[in-house]
Amino acid sequence: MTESTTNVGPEVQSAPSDNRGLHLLQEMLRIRRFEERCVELYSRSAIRGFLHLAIGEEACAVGVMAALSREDAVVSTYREHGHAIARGLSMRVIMAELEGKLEGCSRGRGGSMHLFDGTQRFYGGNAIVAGGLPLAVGLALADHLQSRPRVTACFFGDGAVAEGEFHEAMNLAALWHLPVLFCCENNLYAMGTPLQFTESETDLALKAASYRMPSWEVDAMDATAVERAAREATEAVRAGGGPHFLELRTYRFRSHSMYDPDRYRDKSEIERWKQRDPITTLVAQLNHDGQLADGQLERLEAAIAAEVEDAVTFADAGTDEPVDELTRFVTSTGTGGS
Amino acid sequence: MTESTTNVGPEVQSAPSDNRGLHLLQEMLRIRRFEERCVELYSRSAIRGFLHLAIGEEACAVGVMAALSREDAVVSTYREHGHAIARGLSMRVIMAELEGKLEGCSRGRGGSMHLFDGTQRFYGGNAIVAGGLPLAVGLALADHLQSRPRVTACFFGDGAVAEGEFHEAMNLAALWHLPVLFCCENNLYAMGTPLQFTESETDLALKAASYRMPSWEVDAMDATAVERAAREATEAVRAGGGPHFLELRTYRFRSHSMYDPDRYRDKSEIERWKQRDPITTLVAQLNHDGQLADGQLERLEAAIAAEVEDAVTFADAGTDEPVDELTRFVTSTGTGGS
Amino acid sequence: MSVITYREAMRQAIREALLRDERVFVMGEDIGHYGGSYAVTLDLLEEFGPERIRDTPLSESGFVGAGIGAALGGMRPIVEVMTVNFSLLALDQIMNNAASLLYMSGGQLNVPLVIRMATGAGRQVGAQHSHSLEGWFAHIPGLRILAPATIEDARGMLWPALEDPDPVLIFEHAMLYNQEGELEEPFQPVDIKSAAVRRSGDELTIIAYGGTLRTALGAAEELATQGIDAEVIDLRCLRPLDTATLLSSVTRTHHAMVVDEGWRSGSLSAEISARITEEVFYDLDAPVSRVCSAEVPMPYAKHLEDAVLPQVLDVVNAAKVLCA
Amino acid sequence: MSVITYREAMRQAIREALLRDERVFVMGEDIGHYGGSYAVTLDLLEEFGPERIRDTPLSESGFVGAGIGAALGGMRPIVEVMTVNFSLLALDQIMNNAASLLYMSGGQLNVPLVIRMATGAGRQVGAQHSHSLEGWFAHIPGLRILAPATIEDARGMLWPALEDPDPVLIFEHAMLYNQEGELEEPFQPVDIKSAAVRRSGDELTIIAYGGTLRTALGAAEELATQGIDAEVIDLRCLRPLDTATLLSSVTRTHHAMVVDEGWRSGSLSAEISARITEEVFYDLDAPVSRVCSAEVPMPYAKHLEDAVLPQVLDVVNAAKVLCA
Ligand SMILES: Cc1ncc(C[n+]2csc(CCOP(=O)(O)OP(=O)(O)O)c2C)c(N)n1
Ligand SMILES: Cc1ncc(C[n+]2csc(CCOP(=O)(O)OP(=O)(O)O)c2C)c(N)n1
Ligand SMILES: [Mg+2]
Ligand SMILES: [Mg+2]
Repeated sequence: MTESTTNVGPEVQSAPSDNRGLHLLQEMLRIRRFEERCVELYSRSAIRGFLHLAIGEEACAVGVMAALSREDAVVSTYREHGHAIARGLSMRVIMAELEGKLEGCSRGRGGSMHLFDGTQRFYGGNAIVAGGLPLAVGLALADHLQSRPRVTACFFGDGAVAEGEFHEAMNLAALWHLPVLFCCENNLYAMGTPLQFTESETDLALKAASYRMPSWEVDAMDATAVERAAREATEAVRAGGGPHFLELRTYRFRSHSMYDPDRYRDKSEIERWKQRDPITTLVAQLNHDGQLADGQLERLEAAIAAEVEDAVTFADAGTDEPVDELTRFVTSTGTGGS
Repeated sequence: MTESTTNVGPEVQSAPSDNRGLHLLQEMLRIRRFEERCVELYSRSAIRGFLHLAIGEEACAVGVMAALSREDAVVSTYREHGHAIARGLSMRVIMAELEGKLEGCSRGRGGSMHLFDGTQRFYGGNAIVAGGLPLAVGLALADHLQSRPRVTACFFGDGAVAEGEFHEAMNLAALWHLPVLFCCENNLYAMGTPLQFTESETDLALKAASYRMPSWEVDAMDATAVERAAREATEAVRAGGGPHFLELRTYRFRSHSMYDPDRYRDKSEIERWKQRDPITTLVAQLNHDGQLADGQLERLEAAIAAEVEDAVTFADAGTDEPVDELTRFVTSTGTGGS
Repeated sequence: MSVITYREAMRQAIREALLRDERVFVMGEDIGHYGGSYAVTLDLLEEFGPERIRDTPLSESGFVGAGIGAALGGMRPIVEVMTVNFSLLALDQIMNNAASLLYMSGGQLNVPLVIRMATGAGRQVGAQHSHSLEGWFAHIPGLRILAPATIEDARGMLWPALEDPDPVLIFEHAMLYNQEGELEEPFQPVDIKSAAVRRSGDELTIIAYGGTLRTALGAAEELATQGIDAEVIDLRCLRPLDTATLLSSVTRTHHAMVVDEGWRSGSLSAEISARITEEVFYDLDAPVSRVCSAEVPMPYAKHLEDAVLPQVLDVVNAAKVLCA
Repeated sequence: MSVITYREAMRQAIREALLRDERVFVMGEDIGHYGGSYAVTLDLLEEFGPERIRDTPLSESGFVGAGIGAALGGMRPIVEVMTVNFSLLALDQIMNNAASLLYMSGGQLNVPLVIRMATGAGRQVGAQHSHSLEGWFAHIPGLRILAPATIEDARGMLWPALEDPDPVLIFEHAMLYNQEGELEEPFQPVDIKSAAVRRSGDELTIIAYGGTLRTALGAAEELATQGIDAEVIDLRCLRPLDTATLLSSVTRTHHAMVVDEGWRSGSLSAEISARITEEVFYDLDAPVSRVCSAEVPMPYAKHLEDAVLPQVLDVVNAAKVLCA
């Protein structure tokens, strides 16, 4: 890596440890503003390929990440900008990745669906639905075999639950009592297919329990609720309680990907869920509790706007990987080999 | 097919319809004696490849088959001699198949693991664990789409439950409310691996229920209990009740296959289960109920011995498929094409 | 004559099949409520209802296997696997059941199943979503593998595929869906057995299929301006291969080249090269040339993706070397 | 010098690895309590315990993926997929994760994983249990594919495979497990990069690997009695291919033949034929010849299985035609 992947953009104030709410808010806003900017960049073709946004679902990412330590691992999906940001990858390297630049966290080879950061134990970025679950089991197995008190958090959608790999991974984790935190982001749709057309049992927490795994459903439009549940679960996992499953009930406000004309949902349904926007909800909570000082939100927004802007500048100024490096890293020895 | 696949061997008395117990006994004995003969033939290399016996598990096959009609379909595994016999394939064509003869039910191309009979809707003979379950779902889907009141019975072992295909098939069948009868022959081992090392939830009926599918456990060392449960389930399925799941609790008295040295089980465990041999159990029941006339069992055994003998004679007299037909049936047009 | 897109041609073909044969139904992820991930099945749910336009869960092995079972049960399923990238999850069903059942059952159980999938790269969707594996599937006995490269084939291959008593896989290159072209009316069915000469020429035979046909034709145009007269053959059916058409061209041109989007080693181009060489070695003025994808997982960045894929210029340059 | 079986050689290699490196563990179906379906892991459970000799449920995709994850997590897993026939269920993990992660992550995440499986036919186990797909796997960039054909390679390939920072697949032909041979003591590690000349000869290069090496050597003996002096090359590593060793032989013998248990079309033999022809076309006296399996799902009956598989006589006959 030519560029450190940790945050090197303009300082966003780090929330005082006694104000978790503010931290959650800040992280959600960082994700939201970052992704809003992605939409613009997509329109002007600076970002290409598939782009899946988590706008509306930010509480899942920030709530779970807040509960993890630096040694824990994260496995994610193609809808992972939020997970990456909340995990600590800098907006710079993510944006550079989305723009296909060498300075990106995957050298511009991964794009939106394949963000990676080995040093932060962020294992992608998996675009095969449910394909990440067995990896998470394996990461946890490695920790178990090496007696390291680490947790592997594994994100996936409601749609993944129908895949055979979900079943195999859930069973392996439970059977071997491995330290995995399964985080199912149930946004009610797999692309355009609603949950009731994909699962005979739509109560996913109940389904997960059939593997003899403690499983809880969480209102994931409430970041503090997610954080609370994730902390409790993570502690239980770390203490040797075996895998846990969180059904994070959430909703995406935008279409599945930039290609999706979103024909399959009622506008009114989307509007209803927007009433429960996790960001406005948390702002209201913090205001209610008197935890947001006058003008603090505006200052936060301004700092984040600058951070996003810096990331775009960084990405725009990035370089293309030289074509003569095309076969580098097919294998570790550098060249391809065929 | 050059040879009708229905029974053309020496007459085995067809049980009076008012004596189901006798019918079950007869069918179990036919399977037992047939397979015992297979062991001999294997020792003298007349049968080769993998040979998986269901000795001890006969009640599953005969109990379920007794509940099916001719229009229903059966999907099975590599441990399927019993299913094939109970379904109505003649011992002749099965034995010829095991000996690799053209007169076999799969022209000698399938062998022990791939018995087929299209006319009797016996769809094999699948040697990939859990590979038959999606087929069963599809057969049932075809019936559903054509509004035919048929049932598809699908056999598989406890080991199959860990496979992703099990999960996908169970969910599809339940989601689409298809007429499948899932028959899980839980003999407590997948090859040498006991159930508690393969499933986090070892109560398989409970596990099946998590798909919102009615599921019952059955003492499958008792053929009448299997038949009773299978009849009830089949009727429910046929009446539009959606898929049902039977956990048939059984045990194999012999090793997994002829290659298996059976190192992983206590002899005492095997002996304990042999006390519950489904054949001796049923004989005792029938005797107790006065349903076995004097000498009737001996006559039955004699007739079956003759039937088995006839099957071996038939198979031994069978012919080899000409080598110049090697590429026939790669496609329906006759030749391979590459 | 009407001008339609490749997407619309596929859609018309599916619609026609649904109208023509009650046993036909379509099954796959997001083909109904979403309208098809490439909009090929758009509005068919409204016209034919959810029984015949059946949205499936994400269970590739399960619903491909269910397609096989439904075919055994007398239906004529069209199973859409959204893209070839997800077909790996269903490969066991395809190889061990769909392709094997007829043979294994001694000729009793044929599987009249059509599986459609999008294939190929070019949209910057990265390593896990850019596979080009149709040539790799062509290794499997018992399958027919089709690669419609033209509007006519997109429109015309499906019906004969459904009439085939055995499993047929149709690979639609994702970059072709927006391609427009003319279609005769009324439409005549096409054959699904032969390769087609898409451009005649005397000096060089360029063999392509699916997504690479346009590349090959583009190169042939360019080569013509440089004094090399290339014949372009569209394989159309990747298994079984129509070797005769290839040989009759090569024995005339004495130079052969294959343009294949698959990774070079072990791609279909290797089989074609080997086969041509075996059959007409002494007619060849030079070894069969191959222009394939670089052997790397597909990178996201545009300039790298372009560098991986066979481009017109790559074909032109290789052709000049070949014919030099 | 000791005489041991191929099975025992593999077993010794696994045991050595377990003793040598704490990060090594073995995982797969029936490797523990059962003792290994081919008894390769016999008694290792007793010696190393259930954490390092880990019986898995029947979940090929799950535990192969878990192997990848464990490798990412710092372990050196040896995953046994009982036979290649079941590896189709894990193909997505192998292609889209094991083989792609390093590249896709821009060089960050290498996957030091070894996957072992039995392969090949010859035991009358029918269509679903007789696949020979190692050449097909060799299409996938990012993998190293090994095919030990000798006792020495069975003993010596595992350790360097575990030292490889990237995924290595080892295919052990099921018919070789009982083969006996001599082994030097103390045992020296082998290289896992080069092909090996197993018999020198001047007139013909026969290229084989894994299960077909014996066939090729048998044919070479027979050919010698008929006055044809054949060189026999054992590929050893199917990806990346050691093309140089092949070419240096063929430029001397001017005749090349590949003996491959895979289905002919699209088999590794096609790639080797194409590659040799591309590189040394003008040195060839005749087109590269291929002796492969017949393109049918494997039948059970012995005489049919024999007819499918490449036999010594097939090689001899093809060699005589080739060198005529
Ligand atoms: C195995 C596989 N099948 C299909 C797809 C195409 N696809 C991408 S995302 C998606 C929907 C996934 O839904 P869900 O798991 O609920 O996640 P969400 O997108 O809602 O976050 C589908 C069908 C894929 N990427 N992988
Ligand atoms: C997908 C797959 N993996 C592994 C095997 C090898 N194998 C054959 S039978 C078997 C055990 C199956 O156990 P179970 O499902 O309980 O059936 P049983 O043999 O006990 O009747 C295994 C591992 C296989 N045939 N298919
Ligand atoms: Mg979803
Ligand atoms: Mg069992």
